[in-house]
Amino acid sequence: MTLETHLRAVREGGRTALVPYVTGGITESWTDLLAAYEAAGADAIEIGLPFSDPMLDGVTIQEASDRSLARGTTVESILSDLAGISVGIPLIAMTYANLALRDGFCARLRAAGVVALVVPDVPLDEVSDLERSAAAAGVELVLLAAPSTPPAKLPEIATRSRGFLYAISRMGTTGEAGELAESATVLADAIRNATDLPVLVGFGVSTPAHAVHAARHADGVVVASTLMRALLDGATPSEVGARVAAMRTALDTMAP
Amino acid sequence: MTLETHLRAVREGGRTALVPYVTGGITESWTDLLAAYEAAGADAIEIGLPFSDPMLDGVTIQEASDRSLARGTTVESILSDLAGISVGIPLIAMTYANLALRDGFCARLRAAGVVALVVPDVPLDEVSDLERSAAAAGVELVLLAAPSTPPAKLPEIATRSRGFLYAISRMGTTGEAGELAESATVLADAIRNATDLPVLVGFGVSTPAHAVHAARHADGVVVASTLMRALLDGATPSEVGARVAAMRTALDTMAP
Amino acid sequence: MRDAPAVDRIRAGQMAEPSTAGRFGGFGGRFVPESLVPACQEVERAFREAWADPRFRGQLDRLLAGYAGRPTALTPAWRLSGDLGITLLLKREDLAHTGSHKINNVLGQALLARRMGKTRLIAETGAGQHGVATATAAALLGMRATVFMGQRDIERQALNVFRMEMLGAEVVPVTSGSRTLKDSCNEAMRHWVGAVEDSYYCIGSVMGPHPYPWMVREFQRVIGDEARTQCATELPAAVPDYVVACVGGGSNAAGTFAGFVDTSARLIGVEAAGGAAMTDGAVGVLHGFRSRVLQDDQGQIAEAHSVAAGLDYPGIGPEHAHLGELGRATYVTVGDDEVVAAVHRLARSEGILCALESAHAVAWVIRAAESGELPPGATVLLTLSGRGDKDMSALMELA
Amino acid sequence: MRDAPAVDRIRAGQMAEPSTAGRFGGFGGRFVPESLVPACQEVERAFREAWADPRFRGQLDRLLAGYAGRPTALTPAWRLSGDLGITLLLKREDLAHTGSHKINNVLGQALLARRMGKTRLIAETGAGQHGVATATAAALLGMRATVFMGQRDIERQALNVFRMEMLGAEVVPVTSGSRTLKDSCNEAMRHWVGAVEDSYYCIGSVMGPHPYPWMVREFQRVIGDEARTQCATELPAAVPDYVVACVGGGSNAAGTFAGFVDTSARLIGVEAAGGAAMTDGAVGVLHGFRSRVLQDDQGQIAEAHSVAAGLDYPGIGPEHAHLGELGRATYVTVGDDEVVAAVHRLARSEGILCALESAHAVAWVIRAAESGELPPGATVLLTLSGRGDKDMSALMELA
Ligand SMILES: Cc1ncc(COP(=O)(O)O)c(C=O)c1O
Ligand SMILES: Cc1ncc(COP(=O)(O)O)c(C=O)c1O
Repeated sequence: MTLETHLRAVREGGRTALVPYVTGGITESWTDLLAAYEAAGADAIEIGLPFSDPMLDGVTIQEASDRSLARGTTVESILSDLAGISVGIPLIAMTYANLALRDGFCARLRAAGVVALVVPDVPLDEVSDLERSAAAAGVELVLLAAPSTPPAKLPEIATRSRGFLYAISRMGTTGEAGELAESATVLADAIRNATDLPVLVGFGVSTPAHAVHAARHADGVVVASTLMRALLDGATPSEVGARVAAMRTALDTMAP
Repeated sequence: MTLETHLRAVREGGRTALVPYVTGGITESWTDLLAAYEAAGADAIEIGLPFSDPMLDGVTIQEASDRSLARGTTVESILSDLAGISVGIPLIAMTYANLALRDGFCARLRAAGVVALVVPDVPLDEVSDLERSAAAAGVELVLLAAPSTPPAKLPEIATRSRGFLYAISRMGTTGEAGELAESATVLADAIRNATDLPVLVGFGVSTPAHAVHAARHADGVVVASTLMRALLDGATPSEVGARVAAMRTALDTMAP
Repeated sequence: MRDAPAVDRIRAGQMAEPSTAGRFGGFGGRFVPESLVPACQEVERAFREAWADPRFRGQLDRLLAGYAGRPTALTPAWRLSGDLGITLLLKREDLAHTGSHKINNVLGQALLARRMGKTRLIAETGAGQHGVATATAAALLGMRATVFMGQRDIERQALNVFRMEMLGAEVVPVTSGSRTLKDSCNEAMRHWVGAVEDSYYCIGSVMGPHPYPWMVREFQRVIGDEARTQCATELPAAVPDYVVACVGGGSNAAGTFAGFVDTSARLIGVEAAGGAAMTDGAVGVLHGFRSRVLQDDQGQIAEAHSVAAGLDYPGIGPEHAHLGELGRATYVTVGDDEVVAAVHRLARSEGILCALESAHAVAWVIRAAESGELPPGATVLLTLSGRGDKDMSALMELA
Repeated sequence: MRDAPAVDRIRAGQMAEPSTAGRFGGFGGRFVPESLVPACQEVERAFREAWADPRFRGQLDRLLAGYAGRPTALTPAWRLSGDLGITLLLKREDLAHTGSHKINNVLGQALLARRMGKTRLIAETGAGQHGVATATAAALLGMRATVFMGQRDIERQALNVFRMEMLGAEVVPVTSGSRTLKDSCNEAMRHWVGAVEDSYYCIGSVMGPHPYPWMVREFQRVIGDEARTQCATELPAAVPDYVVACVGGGSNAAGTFAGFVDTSARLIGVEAAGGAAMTDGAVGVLHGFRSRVLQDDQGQIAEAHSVAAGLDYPGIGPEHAHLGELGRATYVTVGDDEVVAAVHRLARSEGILCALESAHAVAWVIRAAESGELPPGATVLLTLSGRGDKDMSALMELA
């Protein structure tokens, strides 16, 4: 089953997709988070493969990446950590072009059981090479759209995106936010107008209320910085998992 | 009796004129040096009126000037110090143009009993104004010649110099020296060739031997830095006077 | 150095416009988040229009001449030439306002930004020269300026920080990553994402996403165009045998090369041994473009290390990667010691205190002339990209 | 400011050659020890010959253009002009090689020294700008250089000391007197007495014994001549209403005024309030010339005090004393606070960090425009004598 099929099924089941994030290798026992997320009701998990120069990340994910790299994390080490565990929900890799465009990268992801890939610094116009190698390896390449993306361009992004379409909630980097940006819902609506591919909103989805708000306009949410912040501040995997569970609950009980 | 008549008389008496120097106001009791110099057999005394920017002075006279100025010495204070004493030999003032060209300067000198004036930064070409006011006040304006002065210019310098002609021994500033410069005797000879005005050699006449050497070519010597060095280093007026006396003895007993 | 390429065959069309995708051969492109794609397109559109508009060109030319002091002199380095047995001509970007070639580019971009209706310039800076130039242009045109600068660079270049602040710019310390230039680029880009509405990102070298590498080269080609004309007067053969420039991102080199790419001159780019993206880098993507980049075997970007802060950049402009691949330009490296020696030698022989960056080009010429790699009698045009005032305290510490 | 003098009557013949005795009216002359008279005469003779020799003029012009970066730009200060309701044009000596107008004079004198067969330059320096320029020219022409600098200035201007040393000059600390510029002049003069054979004393302003004030003005008139031509293009009336320059010894002002003395332009020299020889000085003799000099009532030379080290000089060039007496030029003063404020204002409005010395001229224009002393719409040419890099650490301390 592809990620896309999976997310369509989630949507058809009347459920909002919840995709929590973890920076691969951030702690020795980082894979415990995968289990915690799954247990908390996540529908898929995004795993960040840390890059030295994460251009679209705010301070939290930067710090998470730096901490992981300082531990000696490599793409290899993350993928081999995954080999040792089994997760019942799809795994999505997130990383930057300089890592993603290396020879054999997509094939290695697939071999480790990762089914999809998000590369924020490869926009539609630059996507051909990566699209080819992802397709060849059987990895679904998720494209992104931003509030600044002209509506006229959304159909093409949607057509070429695999898995889902990642709606960047705001003109800014990843990072916790006080409110979900107005731009998030505007963009999600526009995307829904252009495609029936599942749409997930990410960037600044920090609280159950944000998630609920986003879910009114999208098929799901990606939650990252708020979880990594908790982890960096010393929360245990189960405490972080509890946050995901809280979101799950909120989403499942939201007013229709 | 003018300074010139006096020095001609010294020469005619077969004697070498010895003119020691003191920076006016260098110590509270600086006028004691005048008595000491007279007692040591000086034929005249040069009194420096300290100037803040003594362009032709080396470190010793600079230090002497600075010390004197720091004590609050002024031209006035020096001249009034002189009013309180009586010296039996001619007094010659030495200072710089910025002081010498002030209104009434020469008249004030004369009133204090100073008969002659040396201003090292007023060369022949600039001398007219000062010449006029010195003449008007009855002060003899002593001109200088240097090793670089073209011989053809010496007659005019000699003609317009009053008192004596000051032969600058070397291309350099005032200051003690190891040897009397070769240029001193060359210049003195050239001046004697051009005039019968008394010729005194100054700058770097530091020892009795220097004085004796200079006296073979000139009518006298001006001795300054070596005496001020001794004074600055703590010598008493009578110790400084003893140095002058030693020069006197050497000059008087010199081989003809 | 390799043999001269078959110049005639490959030089036609060199250093023209990149492809519509912003590629120079396989390099360049626009690897930015989808959020920034429209902003980059807006810049591209505006630049194309402006560059074709004689009024804009006239405005820029007037500022370059009446404000920045162009044309800069071409100075024959007589004494050093004599010592080395060559003819060395120095293109004097050190005489340009603010002290380096950076002002050429910044005036162009600032005018463009104003034309686009932007009221604020964003810039990254390493040594501070591009930051000072940006702050200068902002002051001149009555715009605001925000300059991102690594915390480590802020400490090393306190004077340039103060210059920027005096010019009215806000200097934002960057505390992420290695806290140097590459991190400032990331941070400027991150900031731009949230400020595209009123802010223009003024990039300081032939790097970044399309159209920057092309646009910055066009704004810097005034160096090469002037030098070409000046060489025609100064040299019997009109064109020098060699054209040499230092390469950080590569803007002074690109601007210089652009004036000579269609001639027989050999083009030499000189990188810092500790930041030699051409020699030691691998193909990769950084800061929005594909080029050669210093990186470890995992693809993590490496820090560059050079005595010249302005060359402390792990990448190189995409057009250089292309020129190098074609063999049209050759890229060489010199070490810190040679560079410091070259600053001193140029100072003593010509009375010119050049920037440590520029001294890389000088050091290579000295070495190549002394080793015979530069044949006796060779004529060499060298772009002296900046003056050394900013480096005096660093040189004092080394002395 | 006084009313405009009857310009036509007095301007004819202004700023021509001084009398054979080197007098400008009652000022100037050659008040040096007899020992130095022949050396000064030798300089005068050599200068007269060289200045009449098209080959020498050609050599100098080539260095000024090809090395020092002349002509320097004339920059309309648009934003400040708008704020002040005037038209302000800046003559950009800050863009000249080494960062100030000092290089114009030094190249002239160094060429002259070489022509005279001298192998060594002696110079005094205060802030270090003239010392750096002298060290530069010496390096360029393969001569030795010895620069006298007050111990206190050496401490205040460590960077410029290092620049001179990098250029191969020997910097001699002067520990006499106030250990600042005036004492360095004394010491250089003393040293010259013993070194006239092989050494040339390269004086840094329109001061010293004849022929220096005249010669230095002639070497600096390139500023005024260029500005005159540039104003003819830039201003509808061809000639500005006011011509303004700062005055230390007065060389940049003299060079500027020389280009406009025969016009209707009012000439304004701006002195530091703490070093205002024209306003606060009395006639006297210092460093070989008769002029107005700061001195106490005993005739002892006073120390000048200014935030701008280059204006810390108790005298003023004799020709300025003369122009002031004639009423052809007017001399005004500004205080340190206004000056520092002017540096900041020019930086923020035009993107130009000028030297504290030059900021004196800017400060006066601001004050005079704001007070109405400069009528609305007035056209003003201002010589920006140097760039502010050297002053950054002083400004940082003040900030
Ligand atoms: C004087 C100078 N030269 C060269 C450079 C390197 O830049 P580029 O390679 O873009 O010319 C810099 C960068 O700061 C610089 O300041
Ligand atoms: C930048 C600058 N302007 C002006 C001056 C004052 O000199 P002048 O009055 O001779 O122009 C100096 C002297 O050091 C200077 O450095």
